[in-house]
Amino acid sequence: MKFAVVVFPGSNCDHDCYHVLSEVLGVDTVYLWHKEQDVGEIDCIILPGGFSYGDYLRAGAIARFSPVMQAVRDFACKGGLVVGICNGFQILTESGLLPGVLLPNRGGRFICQDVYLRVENTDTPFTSLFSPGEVVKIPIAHQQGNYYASSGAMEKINNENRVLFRYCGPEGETGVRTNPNGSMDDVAGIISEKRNVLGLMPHPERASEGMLGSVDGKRVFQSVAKWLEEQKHGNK
Amino acid sequence: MKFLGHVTVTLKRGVFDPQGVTVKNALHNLSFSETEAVRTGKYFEVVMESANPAEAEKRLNEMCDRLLVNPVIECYRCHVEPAEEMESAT
Amino acid sequence: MKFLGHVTVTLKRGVFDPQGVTVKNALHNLSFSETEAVRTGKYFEVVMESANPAEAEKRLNEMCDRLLVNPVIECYRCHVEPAEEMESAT
Amino acid sequence: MEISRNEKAAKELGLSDEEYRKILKIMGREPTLTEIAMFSVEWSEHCGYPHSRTWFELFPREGKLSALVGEDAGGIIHDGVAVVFKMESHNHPSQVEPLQGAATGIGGIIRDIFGAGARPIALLDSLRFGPLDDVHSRHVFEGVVDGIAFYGNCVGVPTVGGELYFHPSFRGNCLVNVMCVGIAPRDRLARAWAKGRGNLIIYAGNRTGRDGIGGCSILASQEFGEGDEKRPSVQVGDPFTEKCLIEATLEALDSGKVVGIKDMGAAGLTCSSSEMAAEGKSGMLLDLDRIPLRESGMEPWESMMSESQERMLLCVENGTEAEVMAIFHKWGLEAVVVGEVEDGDTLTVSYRGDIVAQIPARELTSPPVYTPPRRKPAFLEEKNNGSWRDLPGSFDWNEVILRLTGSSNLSSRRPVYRQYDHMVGINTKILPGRGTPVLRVKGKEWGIALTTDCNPVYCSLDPRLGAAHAVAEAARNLASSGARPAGVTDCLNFGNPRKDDRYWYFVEAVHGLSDACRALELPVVSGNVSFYNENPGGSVHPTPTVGMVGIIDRVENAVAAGFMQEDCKVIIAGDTREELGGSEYLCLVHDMEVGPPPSLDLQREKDLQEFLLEVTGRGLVVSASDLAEGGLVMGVVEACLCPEFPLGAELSLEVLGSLREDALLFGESAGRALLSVEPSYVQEVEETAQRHEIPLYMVGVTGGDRLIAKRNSMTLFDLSIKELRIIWEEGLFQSSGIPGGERL
Ligand SMILES: Nc1ncnc2c1ncn2[C@@H]1O[C@H](COP(=O)(O)OP(=O)(O)O)[C@@H](O)[C@H]1O
Ligand SMILES: [Mg+2]
Repeated sequence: MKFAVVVFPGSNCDHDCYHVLSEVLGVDTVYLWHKEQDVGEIDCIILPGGFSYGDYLRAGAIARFSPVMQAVRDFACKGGLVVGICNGFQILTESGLLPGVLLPNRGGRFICQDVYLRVENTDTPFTSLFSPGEVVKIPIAHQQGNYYASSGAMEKINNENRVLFRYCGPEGETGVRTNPNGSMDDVAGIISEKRNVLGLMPHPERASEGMLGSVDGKRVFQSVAKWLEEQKHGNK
Repeated sequence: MKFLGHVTVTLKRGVFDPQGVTVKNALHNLSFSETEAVRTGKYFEVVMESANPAEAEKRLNEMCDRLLVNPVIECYRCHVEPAEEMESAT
Repeated sequence: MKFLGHVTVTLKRGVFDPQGVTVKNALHNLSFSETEAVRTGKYFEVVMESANPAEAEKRLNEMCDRLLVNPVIECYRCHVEPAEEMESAT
Repeated sequence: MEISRNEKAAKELGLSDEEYRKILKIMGREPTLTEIAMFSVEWSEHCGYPHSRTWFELFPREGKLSALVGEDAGGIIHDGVAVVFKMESHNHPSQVEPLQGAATGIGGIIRDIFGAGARPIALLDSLRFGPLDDVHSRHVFEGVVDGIAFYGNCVGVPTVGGELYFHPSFRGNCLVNVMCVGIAPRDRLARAWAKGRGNLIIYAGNRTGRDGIGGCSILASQEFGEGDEKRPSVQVGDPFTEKCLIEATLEALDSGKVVGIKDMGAAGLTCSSSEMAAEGKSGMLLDLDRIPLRESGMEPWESMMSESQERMLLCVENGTEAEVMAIFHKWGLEAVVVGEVEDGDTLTVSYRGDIVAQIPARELTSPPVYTPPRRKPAFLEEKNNGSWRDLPGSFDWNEVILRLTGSSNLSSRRPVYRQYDHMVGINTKILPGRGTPVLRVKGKEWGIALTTDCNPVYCSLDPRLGAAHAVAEAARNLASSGARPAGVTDCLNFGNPRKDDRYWYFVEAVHGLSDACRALELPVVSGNVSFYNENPGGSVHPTPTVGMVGIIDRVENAVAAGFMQEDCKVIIAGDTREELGGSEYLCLVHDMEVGPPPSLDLQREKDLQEFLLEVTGRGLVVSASDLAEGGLVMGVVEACLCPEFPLGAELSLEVLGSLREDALLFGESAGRALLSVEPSYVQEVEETAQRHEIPLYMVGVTGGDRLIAKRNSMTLFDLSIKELRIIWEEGLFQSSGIPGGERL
């Protein structure tokens, strides 16, 4: 089992994801430079947070043209697992691998804080170690996390049960008061139609070590590892 | 009367525009190699109530000077037009 | 020939514009109470080499479609003009 | 004609007649315009510290841990790791253009750290503005916070702490002091020198434009008569390039091919080239035709003075330049060879085949030293005569406490720090708002605690004592978290040094800093001076900001400030004296800024620190924090309002002695800490205190949803935690006009 963390110029959570995967989970992990055209033998690709190309035009707008993104697209087409975190989520929507777009936060400002998330669907490679409806605590840190999709697209996403995480309060309640950024339908993370591409604004890698306050995020990576393990055995 | 003001804000000449440089480089990578330079700016549309066009234009200029534009590094141009069918979007 | 392209990018109607709301509130605080709505957008100037105006315009549109504009939420208008004396400010 | 024009140019660039004569003597000839420009920037207060340098000799440079006092940034060494840190000001640029001014301040201090070979792991921002009811001060405040968020968040260095303080003396002249901390294996540190004849000089990063070229209208207008628009001297930050520059620089240093490196900060190319040459005892040849320029037609003096951001100058072994440049290219950055190291000690600058400057590097980097007259302001005696004792000592404390809790200086700083990414890097163990920020170091058991401190009101009343307080409070902050204070950086913000009272303040403050650091065995490893902080009403309050780094042996034992646990004993360590001078209470409630500031016994501070280190290290306390602005009451209020778990407390304060009520509640006596301790550990804590000769006062118990204080069974105040919390969280929102709706 092998994970790859993509490095775009301006990525700044690449080291953090790498650390959690290789040191905390202890899985084989490599960096994937944005110029690579071939992802090689990889089982899961992480697009980390940060400010690729400074987010200078729109978050993720320039990174999506990196050579590696064509490879990521091919990988995803073949069913490979892709996780876009924060800026990675923005890149995935810009590249069309996930629907919608991430607008500036409702308040217009950057927000860094812990948020509560309700796990909406555990029948995916990314959430199998959560229980349905469970409330978890994972931090966000973004200026553009206000998810928006056309009403048709949002309806489809909801109908297909593709929202994995919603912002909520400590008891799982949702609404304006518990939505930090104005995100449509309290969306914090969604998956693709084929259920192998996850985009989420919260940073699971920041909630993967007890020393830093929460280990809820670690289960996202652990779910992926478990799923990959099962795939391998299933294929035997 | 209702007016629609358009404001285009650009960086003064000589002020460094990192976004412009980054966008230019991205265009080159996408093989728009004919691009020699890109400068970025901001744009505002302001729906406002005013007695007449002259008044609207005067107020719009004041808005620019006081808030929309940072005179230390930016300059702007603006104009107003009657806005009949603008829906108040916000 | 050298051309100067102007691109104005605005949010599609119906897309929430938090910055516009913030600016509107700030204008109200500064007693520009006549302001009914503000919409924010982006502006680009592109200096480019092209054979003729039609070609320049075509290429500029391509730049918008491929990079400068996100069609999910944004729309744009653009035009080109001959640019004699633009200095290449990279 | 030529002669007078050069002299005139020198004058306009801020060189005195005397300095010009000195330059003539050094050069043995008429200097060229480029040379004049170079002397003017290198001998400016900014770069050469002519009014302050000599006083730095007072600072202790040694401490308990081995100290590095380097060229741009110093540090301490612990367990084979160099912790490099420095603080710098960007006051004037931030006042003129708050967002970009603050942003480029962040960029500059980060470059100092990675230029030393260390990976930046944390930022702190110590900010001071005019009162928020002043529209312009508010604009500056919001712009500065935006700028720090814009730059710091993008480069991926967490902003984990800082200070924020409003006072009328900063109206029209804000203070923006930023500190950066980095770590590196000790043998990976880089030197800021150029050495080895034939080695090459590489320029990397952003292009050179006319940014920051101020004050040279005479050169500009006479050379070009361009006329139309005044050239903008505002620098614009480019955090994306900086981020790439961090990675490329650290990778280049890892290659082992880099001899020396320095960032181009204030005074740009002039400063980096001359100081690298002087430090390496070498000569250097710079070819300006090879410098990547952003604008056409730049004159040599412009290239030499430009303060364009995100640029580095490297010296690499001849023959390895392609390899080193390839690293920068890989990160999308320009990198070109612009010169080479020569024998001798001359910095030679060529342009279009001509030599436009040829200066002995050592002379250029040894500006004159000035110690102008100084005078203690006469009014100070009267201000410090304790006139607050005439005030009535007792009020409706509920109302007073709510006012203080919601005030712009004492309310929650969350509206600010939550705009900063304070978690990136996944090292932040104690987050802002929970106590002194603490970072882990991956792969180590130990961690790093960080703080900045200064009380400008104390310093204006008594600069020597005020500066010492800044050191003591910072050390107390660190020790409360469980960290042993290990090293100091400073940023000395004062008015015009040529005015005798301002200069007196400065010299007194340096003495206060040095004395306190020496007493606490702390080395001053780096620092920065910002003079000429004046506004139309006079000088800003003297503000010698102290940045301090501490080492915590077991980072998992780090202690936060919030009570967090019910039924714990609330204990105050250290004596509460009848001291109200200089307090936030007097300023806010009585609009009185009078002294004397609290007394300070540095031996006592040391004892308290040892006590705190022992009880935190042995895991005997649930929470610990020092008592400072707002005194006992604000210390307790903050401990009650921990964001994760707000909790009440019931206090009986008669044990603290028979002081005036106001002094009891809001006095800011030094040498105190607030602890909460599980009942079963109280005895051990007491024994420990006895050994360190620290008096302990059991003042109450945690629990419930109210904060209640009594004295001899008479209720002093009784407040609901919920109400306190709302007022505390909303304070800055309300006074700053930061849009709501995202408050949560
Ligand atoms: N300008 C700022 N930027 C970031 N964090 C800040 C800033 N000002 C204050 N803080 C944080 O807010 C909290 C409370 O600040 P303060 O009361 O000044 O701290 P202290 O009690 O350590 O002196 C601390 O965690 C501090 O680091
Ligand atoms: Mg403090």
